[in-house]
Amino acid sequence: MSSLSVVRVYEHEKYRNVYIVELDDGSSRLATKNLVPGKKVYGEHLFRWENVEYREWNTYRSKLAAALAKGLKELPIVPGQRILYLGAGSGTTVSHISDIVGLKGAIYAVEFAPRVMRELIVVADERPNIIPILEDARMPQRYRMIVEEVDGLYADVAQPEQAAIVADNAEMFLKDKGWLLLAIKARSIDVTAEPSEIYRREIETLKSRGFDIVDIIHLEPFDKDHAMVYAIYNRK
Amino acid sequence: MSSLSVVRVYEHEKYRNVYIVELDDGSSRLATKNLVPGKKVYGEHLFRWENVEYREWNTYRSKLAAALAKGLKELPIVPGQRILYLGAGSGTTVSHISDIVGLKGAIYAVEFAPRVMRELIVVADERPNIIPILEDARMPQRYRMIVEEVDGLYADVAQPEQAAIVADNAEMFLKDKGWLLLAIKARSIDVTAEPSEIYRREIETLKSRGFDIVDIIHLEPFDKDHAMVYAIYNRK
Amino acid sequence: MNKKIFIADTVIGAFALDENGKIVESVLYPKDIGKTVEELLQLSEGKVNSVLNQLVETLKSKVDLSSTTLVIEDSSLARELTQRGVAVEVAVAPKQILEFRRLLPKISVELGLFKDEDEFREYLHTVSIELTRRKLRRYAQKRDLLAIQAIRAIDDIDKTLNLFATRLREWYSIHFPELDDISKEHEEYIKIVASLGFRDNMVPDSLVKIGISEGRAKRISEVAKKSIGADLSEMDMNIIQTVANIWLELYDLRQKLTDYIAQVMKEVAPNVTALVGPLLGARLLSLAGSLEELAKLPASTVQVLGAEKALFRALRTGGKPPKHGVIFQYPEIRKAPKWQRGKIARALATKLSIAARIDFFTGRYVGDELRSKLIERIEEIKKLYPKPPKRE
Amino acid sequence: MNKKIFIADTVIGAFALDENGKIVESVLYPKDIGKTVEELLQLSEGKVNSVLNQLVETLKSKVDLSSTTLVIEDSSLARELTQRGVAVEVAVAPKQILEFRRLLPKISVELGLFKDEDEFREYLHTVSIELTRRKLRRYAQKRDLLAIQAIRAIDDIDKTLNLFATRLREWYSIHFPELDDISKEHEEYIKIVASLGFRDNMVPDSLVKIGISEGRAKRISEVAKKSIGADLSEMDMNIIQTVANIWLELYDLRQKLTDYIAQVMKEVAPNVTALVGPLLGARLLSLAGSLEELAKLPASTVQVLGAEKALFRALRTGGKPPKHGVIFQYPEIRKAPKWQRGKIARALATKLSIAARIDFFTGRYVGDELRSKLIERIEEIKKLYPKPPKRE
Repeated sequence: MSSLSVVRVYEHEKYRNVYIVELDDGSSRLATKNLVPGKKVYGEHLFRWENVEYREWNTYRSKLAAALAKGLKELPIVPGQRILYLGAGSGTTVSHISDIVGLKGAIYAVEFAPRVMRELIVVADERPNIIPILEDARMPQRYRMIVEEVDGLYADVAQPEQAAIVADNAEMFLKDKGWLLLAIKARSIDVTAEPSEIYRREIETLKSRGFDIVDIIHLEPFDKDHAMVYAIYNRK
Repeated sequence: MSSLSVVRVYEHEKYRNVYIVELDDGSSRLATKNLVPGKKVYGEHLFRWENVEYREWNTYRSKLAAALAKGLKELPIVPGQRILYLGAGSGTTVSHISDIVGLKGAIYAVEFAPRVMRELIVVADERPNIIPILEDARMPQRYRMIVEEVDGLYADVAQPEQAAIVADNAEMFLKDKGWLLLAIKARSIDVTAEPSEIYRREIETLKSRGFDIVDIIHLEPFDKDHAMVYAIYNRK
Repeated sequence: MNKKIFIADTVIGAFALDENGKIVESVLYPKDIGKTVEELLQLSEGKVNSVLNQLVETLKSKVDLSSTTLVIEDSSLARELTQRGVAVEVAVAPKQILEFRRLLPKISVELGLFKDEDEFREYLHTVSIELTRRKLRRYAQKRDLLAIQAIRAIDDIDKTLNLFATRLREWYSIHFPELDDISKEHEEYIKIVASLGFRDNMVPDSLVKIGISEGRAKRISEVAKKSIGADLSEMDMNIIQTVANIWLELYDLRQKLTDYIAQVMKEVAPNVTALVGPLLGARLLSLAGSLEELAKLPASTVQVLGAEKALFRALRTGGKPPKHGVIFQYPEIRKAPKWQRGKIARALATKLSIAARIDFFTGRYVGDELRSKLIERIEEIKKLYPKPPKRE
Repeated sequence: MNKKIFIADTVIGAFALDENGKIVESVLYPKDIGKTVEELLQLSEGKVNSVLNQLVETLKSKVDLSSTTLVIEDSSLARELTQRGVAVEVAVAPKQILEFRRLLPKISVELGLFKDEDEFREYLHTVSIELTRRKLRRYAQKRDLLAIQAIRAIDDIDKTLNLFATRLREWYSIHFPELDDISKEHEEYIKIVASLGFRDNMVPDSLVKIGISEGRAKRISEVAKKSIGADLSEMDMNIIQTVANIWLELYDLRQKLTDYIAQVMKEVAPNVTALVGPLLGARLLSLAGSLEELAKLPASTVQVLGAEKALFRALRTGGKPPKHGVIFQYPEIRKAPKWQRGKIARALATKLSIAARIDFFTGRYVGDELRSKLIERIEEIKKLYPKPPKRE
């Protein structure tokens, strides 16, 4: 019923190109500058401030937003980067990364479910920096013709062998010292509790395949099942 | 889009028959038990908890809710009371008082604008404890046939001589030691600043006509223009 | 020094009190809401009503009014009574009246008018609402026309609900053709689609949550598992669900319009509404064009409103004229045996004609009387014509 | 020891690299999106496509393949090439290919294919979207039927928008009759009612805020001040505004359906869509019943789809058969002089028939060619028949 009124908008102190929208009900929201003004992607709020349109970045809908809200050490995504995104879904997080990297950047968005890809393609149609790829992330050779060398790898694949999948993709496409953001399953209600066995094994796989772990952030209360792993890749 | 999920509901520590609804987004709302389950009055949220339905009491829409949120010294309204309500509007606050006083109570709801009364009558139709009166609060003799002696007087009349109007009505209908809640214009952005001349004069009028002021609460940020005066009446 | 008598006007009648607050005389209103409202309306306009008049007359005959002053709270009343040669004084809330006001609920029970104070307040509530409606009528500019537009909007919405429901059934059947047969009622069908979407979501629990009975929920979920329908994408389902949601909104709007019409009709045509309900009442207004037009129609025309086609056909061909138009929706006509219908229709039309006139010219509420007279007449018809007429 | 040659498959072609990563041979894809997509589709299915085949043949003629091993990243391709007697080794991301992948945007510019890297990525974006659509077709169960339902829903909505707009104009005119004349366009009229409500709110500023030009805003506000309409209550206005808001929602839904149809049609019938756009394309599907039915219709029937009534009338009466059905909506027919219309309609129908067949049987995109051929033919018709035929 009531519409939200913006009090002010300013850039996040720690995460450049991410904005904070303060509302008149006293709350504030994360947001990115909308690359395609007037268009929503997943029903998020749009805010205008000083002639710029911002899109609410919903911390309950996007794990990356949740990781930022929980204080991830840094946001490695910057304008102009090329990024390989595994498990792009219908484009919620992809669209915000698209806002951040801007028109000089590119996101290679891999998604295997046709049901979901049909929505992602609508987003990609409007955003020239999203390159949709309907393939299985477990077989990166199938999209070798499309993806170039990338600066970063974002993965949210909900597969049992996610660390191996990520490493295989990194080997083919990720540059040396490139970054990885991996949303990893870590079902543990108690934040302080020890992570599960599987989770630990996945982290080990990452390390053994060249990743230096920089930070791990649990995403509750926004997402109770996942943690976000931030790592840097070292080519042998 | 997202629907609000109730975490728990409990009675307000200070204000009996007012409830606090805790939601899963971490926020909480004031509420009253809905006298007419399933029916909304002004687009407010309805919440179910342990088989009881509660109606959100919106602090931005109801000055009384705002006064409670701002910590009014006490809530003099209790079940079974008879109340005279001047300036009933379309029934937002009236409906919550109706929830509180219950079926043994009665609210004599005076409103002079036909445009607005047409909405109030719909609310009164569903709530047997609301007695609608289409009259001018400046002429209490016009509704002397309807109103009985009341335990309390609530006024939100936005008239220049509101204190006098309130006193005239009290003289005819309010019992000795009965309470007054008066929403009074006090446009002063700075909470600590001195109230305006008019506002001071109104308070003086109240005192000279038998009211002991118990508490005055400014309603910002919920309402920037008003304060709530809580007083007790002494018949000469 | 003069004696004083205090006049307390209340919802149950006018009371004369002595200086100790004791009742010396009283005249009660009849326990008839319509009449009481008329009386109170006069008081609230500052006019002496018949009950107050009667009280004053009675006092005249019993008390020496030349040595007595009447104390009254309203200055207009005081002026009117003064003009009649009665000594009157205006006072705000003298303690005698104040005390009486405090005790009124109790007194009304003691007088045997109500069984308890709750019943008193219930009565007060009803009277106040009717009184307020009567006052609102003064501001009722063209509100009959608003009721007419609203009832026509309902017809528009009904057409649309049907059109969209048919479309949704065809559309969603691409995914789950079997549901069309299992769920015959539009509202249920569309609620299922809008809230669950893909047939994979149709587990018994979720179906029960949206109000399907357990047995049917089980059945739907089993059929869903074996469906021969095609798989859809999220975006295909989204657009179908968007249409389904707008259908539900329209359905909701239909209910809002119905409630709205009820409110408006009670104000602009309370007597017509008392006879046939707000919706049929509004349809009659709609067919006549306005309350004024309806009030001016002869009962015979009211009887066939909405059957114009049949009427003109009859006039042209010399056939039998129709016995009833839209008033056929009145349950007592619809349920009656054929040979009684024309007679009941005539009786109803006659009462409707009277009701419309009172609604238009005065707005006084006599609906209860009209209704009970109509019911009487219908019973009579049923008794007089229990069997079909013999054919000759 | 054997020499190694590394095969890099890219979006611009297949490259053979020596051990230093230098290009020794290459075959480029034509800069035609439809064809490139077909080639890439084969690669992504693990099949050797014509360009890769050509590269291998060229290598055979230039290099001694018996002492050379081809290094390739995809094992299916490796298997196929091995069967042809070529020595192949599978390797994941050898540094030569890795480096080539890194430099590809730059190389593609150096080769003169694009003016800068931005243009390269733009091309990549378009190719990827088309490639993805082609892949999605494999999962496209009955999506032609979904497009058909969506276009029919648009027709249903258009009917409803009209019905409700007429109702709202009548209704709101009770309050502000003058607006009906000033604001002729439904969308504007209803936006004014929905967002401003009472005519007292129609001050120029508020009107400008919702997109009315300043001049008209002033005019509306002046007329509002002098309106002869009746005063309404909040509740009267609320219900009118609720209906107005649902109208705006329906209007919005219409746009969503249009966007949806565009997406679906690009996937299920890209060639038909290239010729006549998604909406007219979907109407043709709707009239035929499905893509399959449309593909099976002779061009002469496609030409008169949607003019069945006129056709049957002609057959019955021996009159002139219709020259065009729904394809009359195609701008080039609508805008052409009468005597050219039949001929253009025939040309379009012929191309549509071909397009529908390719869409149904292969899904290959040849839309650009079809369209340019059609435009050529239309120009020809315009030149050949510049004047109306003489009557004899």
